[in-house]
Amino acid sequence: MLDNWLYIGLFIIAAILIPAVAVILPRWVAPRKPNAIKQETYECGMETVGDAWVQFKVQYYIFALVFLIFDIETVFLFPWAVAYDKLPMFAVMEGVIFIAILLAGLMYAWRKGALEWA
Amino acid sequence: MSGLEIIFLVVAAVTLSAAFMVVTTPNLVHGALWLVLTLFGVAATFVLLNAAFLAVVQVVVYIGAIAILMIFAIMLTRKVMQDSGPQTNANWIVAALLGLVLFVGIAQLLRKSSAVGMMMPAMDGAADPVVQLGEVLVSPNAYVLPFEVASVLLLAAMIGAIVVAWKK
Amino acid sequence: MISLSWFLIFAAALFSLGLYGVLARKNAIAILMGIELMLNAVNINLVAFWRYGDLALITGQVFAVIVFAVAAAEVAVGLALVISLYRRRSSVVADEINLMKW
Amino acid sequence: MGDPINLISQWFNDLLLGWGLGEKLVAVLSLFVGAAILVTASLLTVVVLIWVERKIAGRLQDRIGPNRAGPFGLLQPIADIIKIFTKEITTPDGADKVAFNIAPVLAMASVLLIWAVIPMAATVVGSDINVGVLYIVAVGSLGIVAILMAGWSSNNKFALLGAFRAVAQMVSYEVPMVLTLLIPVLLARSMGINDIVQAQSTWFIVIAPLAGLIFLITSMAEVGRAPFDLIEAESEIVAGFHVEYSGMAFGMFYVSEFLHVWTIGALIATLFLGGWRGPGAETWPILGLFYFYIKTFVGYFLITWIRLSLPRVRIDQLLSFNWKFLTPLTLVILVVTAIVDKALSMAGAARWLYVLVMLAANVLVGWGTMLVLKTVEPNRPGRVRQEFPPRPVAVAPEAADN
Repeated sequence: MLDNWLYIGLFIIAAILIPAVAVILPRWVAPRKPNAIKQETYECGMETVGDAWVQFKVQYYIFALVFLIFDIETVFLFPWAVAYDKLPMFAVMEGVIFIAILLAGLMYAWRKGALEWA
Repeated sequence: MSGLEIIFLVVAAVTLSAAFMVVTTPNLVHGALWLVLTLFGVAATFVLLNAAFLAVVQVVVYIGAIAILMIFAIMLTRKVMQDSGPQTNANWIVAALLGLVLFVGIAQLLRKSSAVGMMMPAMDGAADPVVQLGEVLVSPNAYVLPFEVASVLLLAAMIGAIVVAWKK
Repeated sequence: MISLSWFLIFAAALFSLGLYGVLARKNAIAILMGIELMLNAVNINLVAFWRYGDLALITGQVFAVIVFAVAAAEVAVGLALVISLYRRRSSVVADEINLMKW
Repeated sequence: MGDPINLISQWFNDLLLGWGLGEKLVAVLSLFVGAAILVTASLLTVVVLIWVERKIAGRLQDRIGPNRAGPFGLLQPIADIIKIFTKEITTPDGADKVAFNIAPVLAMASVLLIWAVIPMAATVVGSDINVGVLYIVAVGSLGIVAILMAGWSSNNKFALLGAFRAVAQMVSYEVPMVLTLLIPVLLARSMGINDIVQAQSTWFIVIAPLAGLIFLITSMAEVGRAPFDLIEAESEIVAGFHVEYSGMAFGMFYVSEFLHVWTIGALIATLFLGGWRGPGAETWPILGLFYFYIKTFVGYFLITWIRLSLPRVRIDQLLSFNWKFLTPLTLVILVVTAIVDKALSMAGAARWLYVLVMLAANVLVGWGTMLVLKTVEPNRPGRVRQEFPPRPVAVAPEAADN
């Protein structure tokens, strides 16, 4: 078991190392002539007004929130699906009730208008 | 020292230093990014404990959802590129002392306990923990009630959070 | 082989750091981050006790899964409160949140 | 014979052992070399893919595509690589330098890491962990962190806005994606990717066609390709989260997007099209590799085709489609699949009957969805279709004088 994870650990190292080399290599190959105008924030030639912080809609937070709840509930269902062969019909229904609660949450968010963008 | 021990020490060192950065860095977005690294380190610890399922769930839920939510909240509540003033309140020294005392106390307690030298039992014969988990989570004489209550709790949390954060 | 105490010490250190974060930080979101660290430390303990105990008993992992759910719920509501507060009072400093003090 | 990959790795092992290295060290080294080769091969695949994609795009848009450098323009990607390597990487003022430079590497790594668990032939299974499907989701969430890092550290409003859009989109579509991934897991009774391939004596696309379709749609949204390319809508927010990147740092985002599409092709192939399975693949593993690539290309071609055919959707359409259509539909299919599967296996149905009933259930759900969709009023208040009176395109000069 741990051997497989060792492979993944080594894969993480390789997957970070090789792109890192690709990004670092141009330091020697490519020209480096920074100047004030080149380093400016790019806005299609416009002068930047204010800083990068803009007021975001709270909507972004609401979507991330609904996602968080759904994500964690879905993750709980994975062991249920894996152990499916050993489960009696009752246990299957437990899972279905779980999904129904999830659906109820979605319906609430929908009715509340939290899923509208505008 | 075996390879496993070295890996554990590296993981623990990275995780703890990242956690230290989380609680000390003045820039909150940096704090959140260090938090991501800490959570990843904890996931690696779960792998070392042969709890593969919890390790991936840790990454999916904590990094993929909770950390993202935190970064969103940080950006919704402050001017992100500009906060580098002092981020600690007046009694941070007391807090640091308390944390230190707690750690030393736990370490002392551990020194006396019999659990210190316990070794991992072999995993070979044991059933797949994921299957076990799937069975007990929906089994009426095990944890079906906590399982369903957790789902209701999450539903309540979602409704509550939408009511609090949402204004029309 | 790694003995149980390594994991317990590791978890204790993480917990202490989280505690420091909760007590010392000004920003409410930073306090929530400290709480996350503490919950993670607890989870390491739970899983370590499962691994070093009886493997046939999955209780440690079940507890950890429930802790995940509680952490998610806590973060969701906590951050919603922070955002709502920020909207009303333009501040996320925990000391200034004194609406319910008397 | 028939299994050159394991032969080579065996030879490599023996070579290292011959040098007098320790057994454990050799095992670790050869695993690392295997990983490095797989990573490099995946990166090199992109070189070919860019050419393929441009050729497909050319044909579908009634053009020829790249045709100057080399025969059929085959050398075009090589030229592009040389060009991008010799371009300057700029870091804008006010950027958070560390996060800014880590983000492209992390974005690339998050895509590459998926390849660690994909079985490519009967004997080349990658890392056979028992939580493979969730691992894929987990790795995908690292990509989200990379995008947030890139957007935030650029110190550019458009980058930050693009990152926020991208994350909101990816995070929303992850819900139905994870839910659909439950269906192959349920059918195979395992989260291990290799177990899922083994379980597909009948391809899952036959047993669960709707799940396959939803997976295709949601993963396209995850990559952010047209019609879901709002995250880099060039006419609105310049280029999204990677506006400030140049040279190879931008190249990493670009390559990771191409590789992600290819990876999704591979995931569709393994989860729904039977992976390396095919006639003779068990005895001749190299044939399995061939089948795997063919199937991957099918998925890749589908995504490219859709990309080139459909216009971009609006953000409210995008999110409504996800939350009000895909998510409920996926939940319904999940429940139907679970119950039908349990009922059939309790009744001890034969395999052909099982497949047939599952297919019928999917078709019924799909048909029901269509019926429900027809009842939804298209002109709800708030999005009333405006009527414009027909206007003459050009007005005759004498009429215009009045």
